Amino acid sequence: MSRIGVFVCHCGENIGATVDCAQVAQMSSSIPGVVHSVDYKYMCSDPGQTLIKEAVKEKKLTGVVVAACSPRMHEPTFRRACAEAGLNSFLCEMANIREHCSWVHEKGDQTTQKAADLVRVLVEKVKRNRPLRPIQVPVTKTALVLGGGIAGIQASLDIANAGQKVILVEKDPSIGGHMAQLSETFPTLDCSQCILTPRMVEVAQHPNITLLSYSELESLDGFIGNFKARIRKKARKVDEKLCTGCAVCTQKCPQKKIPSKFNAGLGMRTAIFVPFPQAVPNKPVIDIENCRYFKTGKCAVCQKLCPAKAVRFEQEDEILEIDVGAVVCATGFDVVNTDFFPEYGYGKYPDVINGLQYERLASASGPTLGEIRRPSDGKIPETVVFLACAGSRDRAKGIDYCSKICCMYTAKHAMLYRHKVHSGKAYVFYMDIRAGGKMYDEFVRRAIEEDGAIYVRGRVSRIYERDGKLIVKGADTLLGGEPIEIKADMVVLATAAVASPAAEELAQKLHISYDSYKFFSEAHPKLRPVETNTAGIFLAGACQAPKDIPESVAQASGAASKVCGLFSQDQLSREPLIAAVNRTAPPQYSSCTGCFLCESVCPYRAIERETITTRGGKPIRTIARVNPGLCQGCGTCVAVCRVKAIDLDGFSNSQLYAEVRALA
Amino acid sequence: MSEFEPKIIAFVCNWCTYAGADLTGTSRMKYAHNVRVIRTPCTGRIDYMLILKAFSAGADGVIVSGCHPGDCHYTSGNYHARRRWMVFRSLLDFLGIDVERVRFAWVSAAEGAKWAEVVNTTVADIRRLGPYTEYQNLIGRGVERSFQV
Amino acid sequence: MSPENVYQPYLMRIDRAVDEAPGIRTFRLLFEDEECGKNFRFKAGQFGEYSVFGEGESTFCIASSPTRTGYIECTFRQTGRVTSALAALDEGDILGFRGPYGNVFPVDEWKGKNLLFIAGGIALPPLRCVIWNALDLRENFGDVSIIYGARSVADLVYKHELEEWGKRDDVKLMTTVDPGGETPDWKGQVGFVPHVLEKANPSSENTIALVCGPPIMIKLTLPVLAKLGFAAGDTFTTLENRMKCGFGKCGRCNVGKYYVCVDGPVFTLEQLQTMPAEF
Amino acid sequence: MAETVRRTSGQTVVNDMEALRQRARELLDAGTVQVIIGYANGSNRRVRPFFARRPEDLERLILDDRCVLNLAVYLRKPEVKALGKAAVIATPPLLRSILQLAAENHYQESEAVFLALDSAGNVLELSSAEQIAGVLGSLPGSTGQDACVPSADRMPALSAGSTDRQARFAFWKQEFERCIRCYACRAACPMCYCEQCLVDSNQPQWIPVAAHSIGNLEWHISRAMHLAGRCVNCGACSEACPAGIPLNLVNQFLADRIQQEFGQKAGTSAKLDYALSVFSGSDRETFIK
Amino acid sequence: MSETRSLRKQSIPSLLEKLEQNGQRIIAPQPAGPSGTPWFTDLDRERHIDLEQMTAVSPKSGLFPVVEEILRFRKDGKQVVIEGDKVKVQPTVLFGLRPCDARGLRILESIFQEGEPDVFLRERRAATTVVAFSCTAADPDCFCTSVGGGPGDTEGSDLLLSAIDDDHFLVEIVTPKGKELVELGAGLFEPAKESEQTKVLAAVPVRFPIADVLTKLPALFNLESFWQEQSLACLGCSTCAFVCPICSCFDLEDEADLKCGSRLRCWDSCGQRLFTLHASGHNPRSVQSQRWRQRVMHKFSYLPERGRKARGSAPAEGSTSLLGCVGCGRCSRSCPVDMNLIERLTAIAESDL
Repeated sequence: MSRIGVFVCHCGENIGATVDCAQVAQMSSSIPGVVHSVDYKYMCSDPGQTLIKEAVKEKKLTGVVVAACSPRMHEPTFRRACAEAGLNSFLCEMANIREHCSWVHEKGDQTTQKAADLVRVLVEKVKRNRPLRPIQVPVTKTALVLGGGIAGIQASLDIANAGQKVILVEKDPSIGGHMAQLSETFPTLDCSQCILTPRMVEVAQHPNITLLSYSELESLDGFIGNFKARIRKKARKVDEKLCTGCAVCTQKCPQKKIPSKFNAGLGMRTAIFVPFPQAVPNKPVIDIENCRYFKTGKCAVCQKLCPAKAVRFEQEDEILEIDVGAVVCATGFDVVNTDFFPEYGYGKYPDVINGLQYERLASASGPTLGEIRRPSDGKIPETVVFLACAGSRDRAKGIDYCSKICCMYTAKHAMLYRHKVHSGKAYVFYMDIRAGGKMYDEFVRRAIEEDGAIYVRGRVSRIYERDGKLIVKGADTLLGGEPIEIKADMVVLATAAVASPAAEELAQKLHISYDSYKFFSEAHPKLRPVETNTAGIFLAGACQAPKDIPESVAQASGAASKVCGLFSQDQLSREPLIAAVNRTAPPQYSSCTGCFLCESVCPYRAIERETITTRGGKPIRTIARVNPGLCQGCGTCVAVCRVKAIDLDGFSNSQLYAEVRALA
Repeated sequence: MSEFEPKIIAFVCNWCTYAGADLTGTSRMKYAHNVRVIRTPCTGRIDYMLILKAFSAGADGVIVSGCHPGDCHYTSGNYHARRRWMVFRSLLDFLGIDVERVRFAWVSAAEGAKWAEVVNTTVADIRRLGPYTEYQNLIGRGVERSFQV
Repeated sequence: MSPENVYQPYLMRIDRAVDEAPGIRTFRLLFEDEECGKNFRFKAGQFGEYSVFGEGESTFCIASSPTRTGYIECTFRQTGRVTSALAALDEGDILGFRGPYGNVFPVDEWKGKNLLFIAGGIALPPLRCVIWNALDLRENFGDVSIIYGARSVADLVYKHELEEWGKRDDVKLMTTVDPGGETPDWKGQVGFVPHVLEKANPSSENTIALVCGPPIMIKLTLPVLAKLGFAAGDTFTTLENRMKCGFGKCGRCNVGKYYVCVDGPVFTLEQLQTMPAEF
Repeated sequence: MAETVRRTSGQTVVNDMEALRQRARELLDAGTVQVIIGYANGSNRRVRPFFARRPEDLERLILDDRCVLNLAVYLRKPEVKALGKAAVIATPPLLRSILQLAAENHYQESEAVFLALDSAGNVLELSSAEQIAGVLGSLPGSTGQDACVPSADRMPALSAGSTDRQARFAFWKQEFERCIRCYACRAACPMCYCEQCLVDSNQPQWIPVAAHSIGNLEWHISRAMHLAGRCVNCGACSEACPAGIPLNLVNQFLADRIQQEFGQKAGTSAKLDYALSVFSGSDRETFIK
Repeated sequence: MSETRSLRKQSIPSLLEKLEQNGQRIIAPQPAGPSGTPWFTDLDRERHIDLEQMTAVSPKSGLFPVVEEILRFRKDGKQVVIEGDKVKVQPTVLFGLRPCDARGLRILESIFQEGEPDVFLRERRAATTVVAFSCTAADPDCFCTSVGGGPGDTEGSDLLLSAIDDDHFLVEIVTPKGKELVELGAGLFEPAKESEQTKVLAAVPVRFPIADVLTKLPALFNLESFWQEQSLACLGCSTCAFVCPICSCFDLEDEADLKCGSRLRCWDSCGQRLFTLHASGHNPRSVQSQRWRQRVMHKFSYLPERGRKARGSAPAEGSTSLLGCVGCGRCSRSCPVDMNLIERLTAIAESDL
C-alpha cells in the first residue's frame, strides 16, 4: 500500500542552482509507489512544511522522502512535520541532494541525474520503513555505587543529594579508600583526612544512602534502568546494629601483631579491628585468618568483654539481591607490588618503601604519628631519595603509560620531608616533570625553590646496601649522563598506579570492557568519558585510569549527573532503531539457528539467550533475543548473521537491498 | 566518444564518513558526480552481500568507508568490519574478482577533503580499469531465453 | 493476448482494495483487456495464480462469485514475499492473474438442497464464492446457513457482507469469535466454531456441508458434522497445498496421487478419507 | 565413470578395524548406544554411510580413504536421532566439525559417542568436546589434507604464485556455471545446519535462486563467507557435488588465509573462537586507504 | 529396421562443422572441470566430445533448461507491459546422447505436453534434433533394460548411431528430422554396410522385476518404517533429481529491477525440505523419508497412473512406457551417500506386505 510523497527542496539557490529540482520531482513521480512529487523553494520553511503536511493528509501518504539537505541537518524537522500530520515520524526519510550533490558538483544533467538517483534510493527505502515508536524502558531509581573511595563517596553524595537512592558497596570494612591513607594533599597541603572524613560521615548518615561495607558484587544482570545486583555481604562476625563502637574488643584482642593494610604494612593491628580510628562505619571486623578463636577454637575474649554482646562468631556471609537502575563503578586503583622492582631492592630493604607507605609515615594518624622515621630502625633519615616514574612509562615493565599523580605527590613528599626534617637532604630522580593542573607547576617549583628539594633528571639503575646506607646509582641525563651515586637512608618509590587486581573479574561481571592494562574503558575517549559501553554503567575515579583527587571527584560528579539524568524520567525513552531477532510460525519459531555468533560481536552485550519451550515447559530450542534496553543499533550482528534472522530497524536487510537495487 | 563514466556505489557509516561527506559539501569542495552514497549506521553493518549486490546492480566500483580504528561510534564495529573485509577481499581475489574495484577507506567526520579525494581517486582508478564488463557479462548469462520481442 | 504461453498472466487493474482485517486485504480486479474480461469464465472453487511483476506469483482462490462477471476478487493474507508485495499495491495498480485452475464445487448438482457453510478465519473466501453463487441463484437452493468464526472481531473478514447476510431473511448467519476475542459491542457468539455448530444443531437432511478453515478447526468440526449425520460424500472442503504452476507440472501440491491443483482444490470428506495425510 | 578422478582406489588406510568393531560391539551390547554410524562398502566400488544397529552388522564397517562424507551431518537428522543414541566412527575432520559445532551450540555434551583410533591403534571413546579437543592433535591424519579431495595443484589458474587474476576468474566462472544449485554441498556440510539458509530467505532475496551465472557466483561466494573461519576442511562438499566443482578449494583457501592472518583454525576448540567475531586493534589494514 | 546409413568416425568433426555452418546450435558432452567428467554444453572450439563416460547430469536441459525465461515484462510507472509473445528457438542438435537419455526426453515431453501444453518445451523439441549413440558398454548402475529401455533403444532419438567397428557408425534414421540431418551432412553419410548392430550392444541385465515394483508400490505408501529404512542415509541434497533425465519439478522465480524483469522457470526438487513448506510453517512432507517416498512414488506410481488416465485405457497396467525413470543410473552414481536405486527398487519388488 505504498503511497509515497517526494518533496524536492531548492534550498533557495543552494540546490536549485545546480540541480534541476523540477525535473527531479518529475522523474520521481514515475517511481512505482510515488503518488505525489513536488518541488519547492524552501521545504524547511513553514509553508514548505505545510506543503508536506497537507500532502500527507490529502494523499494519504504512507511514506515521505524529502530531497534536501543532509538528514543530519533537518531530519528531525521533517519527521516532526510528518508526525504532526499524523504520519509516523519514522516513515520520513531524507535524500541528501545538497551536501552530497548540489554543493559538490557542477551544474548539469549528471548532477540532476544523481539527485534523482538519490531520491529513488530513498523512495525504495522508505517503502520498507516500518512505523516505530520510541522504546520505553522503566527505570528503577536506585543507583549502585561500587567502591567507597573518594570517587564513590562523591558520586553517592551527589546522587543522594539529588534525591535518589544509592547503594554504596565497599569491599573493605570502612569506606575512605586510598584518600583516607594520604597525609596531606597537593597542591594545597590540606590534611587529607580532614577534608575526607566529613564526607564519609555524611555518607553514613545520609537517608538516601545505604552503605554496604565489607561487601562485594557477586553478579550483575539486566540492563539500563533494570539491573539486578547480587551483593555478598561478608560476615563481620560482629552485629553492626548492636555494636556501639566502644573499641573494648580491639583493645583487648590478644592477637596484636597483624600488619595493618591501612598503614600499608608499616603498622600493626589486632584480629578484631577497625581499620583506622575515623572508619565509617566505625564497627570492627574479625579477621578470621588471624583470629585465635577461629584458629584454635579458644580465646573469645572479645565476645566475653563486649558490653553490647555484639560479637557473632556464627555469622555467615549474606547474599543480598537488589534492583538498581544504574551503576557507578568507582573501584579505584592499586600500586605495583614488591617483586616489581628487584633492582631497587623493594621488599628486600625495609627502607625502600613506596609512596603509599610514605604517606602513612607522614600522616599524623600513622604509625609514627607523622614523624618521618625509617621502618628499619625508626631513625630519622638524613638523606632521602625519591624516585619518580618507578615502573611508569617503562616498556620493559609492561607499563607504557604515565601514572599521572607521581610527579605531584613526589614533590609533596620531598616538601613534607623538608618541612619535618629541616636538616635532611631530599633528592628527587625524575624523567620529566608533568605538572599540568591548577597551581601544580607552582607547587613543584615551591618544592625545589623554597623547600630545597634536589631534582635530578635521570633514571636510577640500581639500589643496594653498603655500610648501612642505601646506595642509589643513577645517571644525571641533564649533565650528559654523568654517573651519580647517592648514599641514602631511605628511598621512596613513586610506584606505578595499576588497575586493582580484581578489576578484570569485575569488568566481566559488569560486562564492561577494559584496556590492556585492565583499566575500565570509557564509551568514547573524548565525548563519553564517564560512560561505559554498557548503557547504565558509569565510571568514576582511578578505575578508568590513574587520576588525582580533583579529577576523580569531577568524574564522580559527572557520573552522578549522568545517573541523575537517567533517573529524572520514570521511563527511559530510546531510539527504536535497534536490532531484533525474527519470530516465525512453529515448528521453526525463528530462522535463528542459535549459533550465537551475534552474541560474540555485540559490543553492548545486548544479545540474550531465549529458550523456546512447549506449553508444558519442555525446551524446544534456544535462540537469540535482542535486549531492547541494551541494543544501540550498530547492526554488526546483522552482518554476521548468516541466515539474516536478526535485522535492524531503519537499516534493515530489505531496505539496504532495495536501496542498492534502486541503482540497478 | 565521450569519456567512460563509471558507476560507483558507496556504503558509508552514518557517524564518520557520511558526516565527512557532509563536510565536503559544506566546504563546497567539488568531486566527481559518479558516486551514489548509501547510508548505514556503522561499517559493522555493511554486509559483504551489499558489495556483491552493488556489482550485480551494475556498479563498476564500490566504496566502503567508515570511522578510523578507535573512532567507531559503537566502539568496535569498524574492527569487525575490517576483519570481514580482509577475508572477503581475499576471497574475491581468489575467485579472480577485481578487488581493485572495491575501495576501502577510513574517512572521519572531519575529513571532508579526504572524502573528495577518495571519490576522485576511485573514479579515476575505475576509469583507468574501464567498465566492469567481465562481471556485468555474468548478469543474465545462464538463462535460456526464447521470446521474440 | 497469446493463449500459447500457459505462464502468461492476464493483466489486471486493481479496481478496489479493501482492508478486511489486520494483514488481510481484498482486491477487486478488472481485466486490462476488456475482451478478455468479457470472455473470462470460471466456476466456484477454482483458483488462480496472482502475481506482482518482479516479485512472483501466489496462489489463492477466486473469492467472487462466477455469477458476477467482468471482474474477479481475491482475498489474501500478507505472509511472504509475494503477498507482501501484493499488499503494497494500491487501487489503479496492475497485477497479473492466470487461471482459473482446479476443479469446482458441484454447485449445479446441488439444486434443491440446503447448504451449510462453516468457515474459520481467512478461509471464508473460497466459501464466499459459493455463498454468493448460491444467493444469486437463491431459488435453486433450500436453506442457506453460514457459521463463521474468527479469533477476534477484528479478524473477521468481509464485515460488510456479514452484515448484509445477517440482515437477509433467507440466510441464517451465525458469527462467532474465540473467547477473549470479543469487543464490548459484539453481538455475535463467543466460542469455537465446532461448539457453535454443535449448539446450532443443523439438520443434515438434504444438506450439503462446506467446511473451510484452519486445520485444527476442520479436525474438530468433522466429527461434529458426522455426529449430526452429514455423509462424508456431502461434506466438502478445499485443500491449500503449496503450488507454483497451478496445472500439475511443478510437483509440489500432490497429496499422494492426487494433484491438488488439478484434482482439487475441492474434495469431499469421502475423498479425503482415502488420501494420505500429505496436506 | 564419474568417480574415477574424484574417488581413489579404496585402499585401506585403517588396519585396526577389528578393534573399532569390538568397541562398537561392546557399546551396542551394553546398550550405551543404539546405533553405530560408520561407513560400509556400497555399490559399484563406492562407500556409503552405514547404520549398524545389531552386532552382526558391525562386520560390514570399514574405514578407508574413500570415507570423505562427514558423518556429523547425521547427528542432526531426525530419522537418525530417532534410532537412539549413536556412536560414530570418527575421522579427524569429523571430530573437528564436532568441536566447531559444539562451539556454535550445535553439539550438546555427550549427545553421541565418537570412536577414533589413535596412532597406536587404540580405540578412543570420546563424547565431550573437551575430550575431543584433548586428543585431536595426536590422531593420525589430523593434519594435512585428505588425498581424495581436489587440490589446487591440478588447477593451473590457482597454482601458488599465479598472478593472473583473469585466469582465476575464467576458471571459477566456468566451474560455477556448471552449478545446478542442487545444494548437495550444503546438505553434505556439517556446518550448514541452518534451518533456513540465506538462499532460502526471500525477503529480500539476497541470492537469486536461479542457477544462472550471477546467482551461482553469489551463492558460492556467500557460502564461502559463511564457512570462513568455520570450515573444517573435510572436503565433503566437493565430494558431494555432482558437477565436480572443487568447492573445498575455496573454503580451504579462506581457512588458510584466516590461519595466517588471525592464527585461528576452526574446529580445534569447543570454545567459540571465530575469526570474524573477534578482532585485534593491530589487524592488518594495508588494503584500506 | 528403419532406414540406415554408415558414417565414418573421423567424419564426425566435419559433420558438426556442417551443422554449425547451417546455423545449428550443437550441444554435446564435453569434459569439464578438474575431473574431466563430460558435461552437456555448447560445443566449443576444441570440439572434444566425450562419448565414453556418461555425463554426470542428463541432457534434459536441452528441452528443459536449468533456468528458462517464461515471461518477460517491462514496468513503466504504473503500467506493466508483457513483452514477447512469440517463442522461437534456434535449431539445435543434441549430440552424443545415450538411448536412455533420448528416451528420457520423450517422457519429459509427455509430462509437459499433457494437460496444459508447454510452448517452450514444444518449440525446443521442434527445433531440436537428437543424435544418440547406442551403448557398447554399461556399468553396474545401468538398468535401462529393467524399465523398458535398452542399449540400442531408438525411442526419443532422431538418429541413433552404433559403433559397429573401430571406424564406422551404423546410423539409424529414426525420424524425418533425423533424415533432414543426414541430408544436411550429405556426402559424409554412406550407404550402410551389412552389420549386426545387436552384436556390439552392451549387455545390460534386468536387475529387478518392474511389474512387481509397480503393483506393490501403492500399498507400500503407508509403511513408514520401510521408507525410513530406505532413506536413512539420505541427506536431502537433491542431486538425484538434478542429474535425472526425467525429474522435472520446478520453481518459478521473478527477477527484476525497477524497470524490467523476467519470470524464470528453474529446476527444483521434491527432495528439498522447503519444497512443500507452507508459509504457515506447516510442511506436508516434513521429513526426508516422506520426500524420498514422494520421489519413488512419483516416478513409479503417480506418473504411470496419471499417464494411463490421460491416455485413456491404453497402455496397460504394468507398462513401462510412462515411468519416470529410464534406468540411466545417474542418481546412483552421483548420490553422495550411495543410495543405489537398483537396490531400493529391488527391495520394493521383493517387499512382502
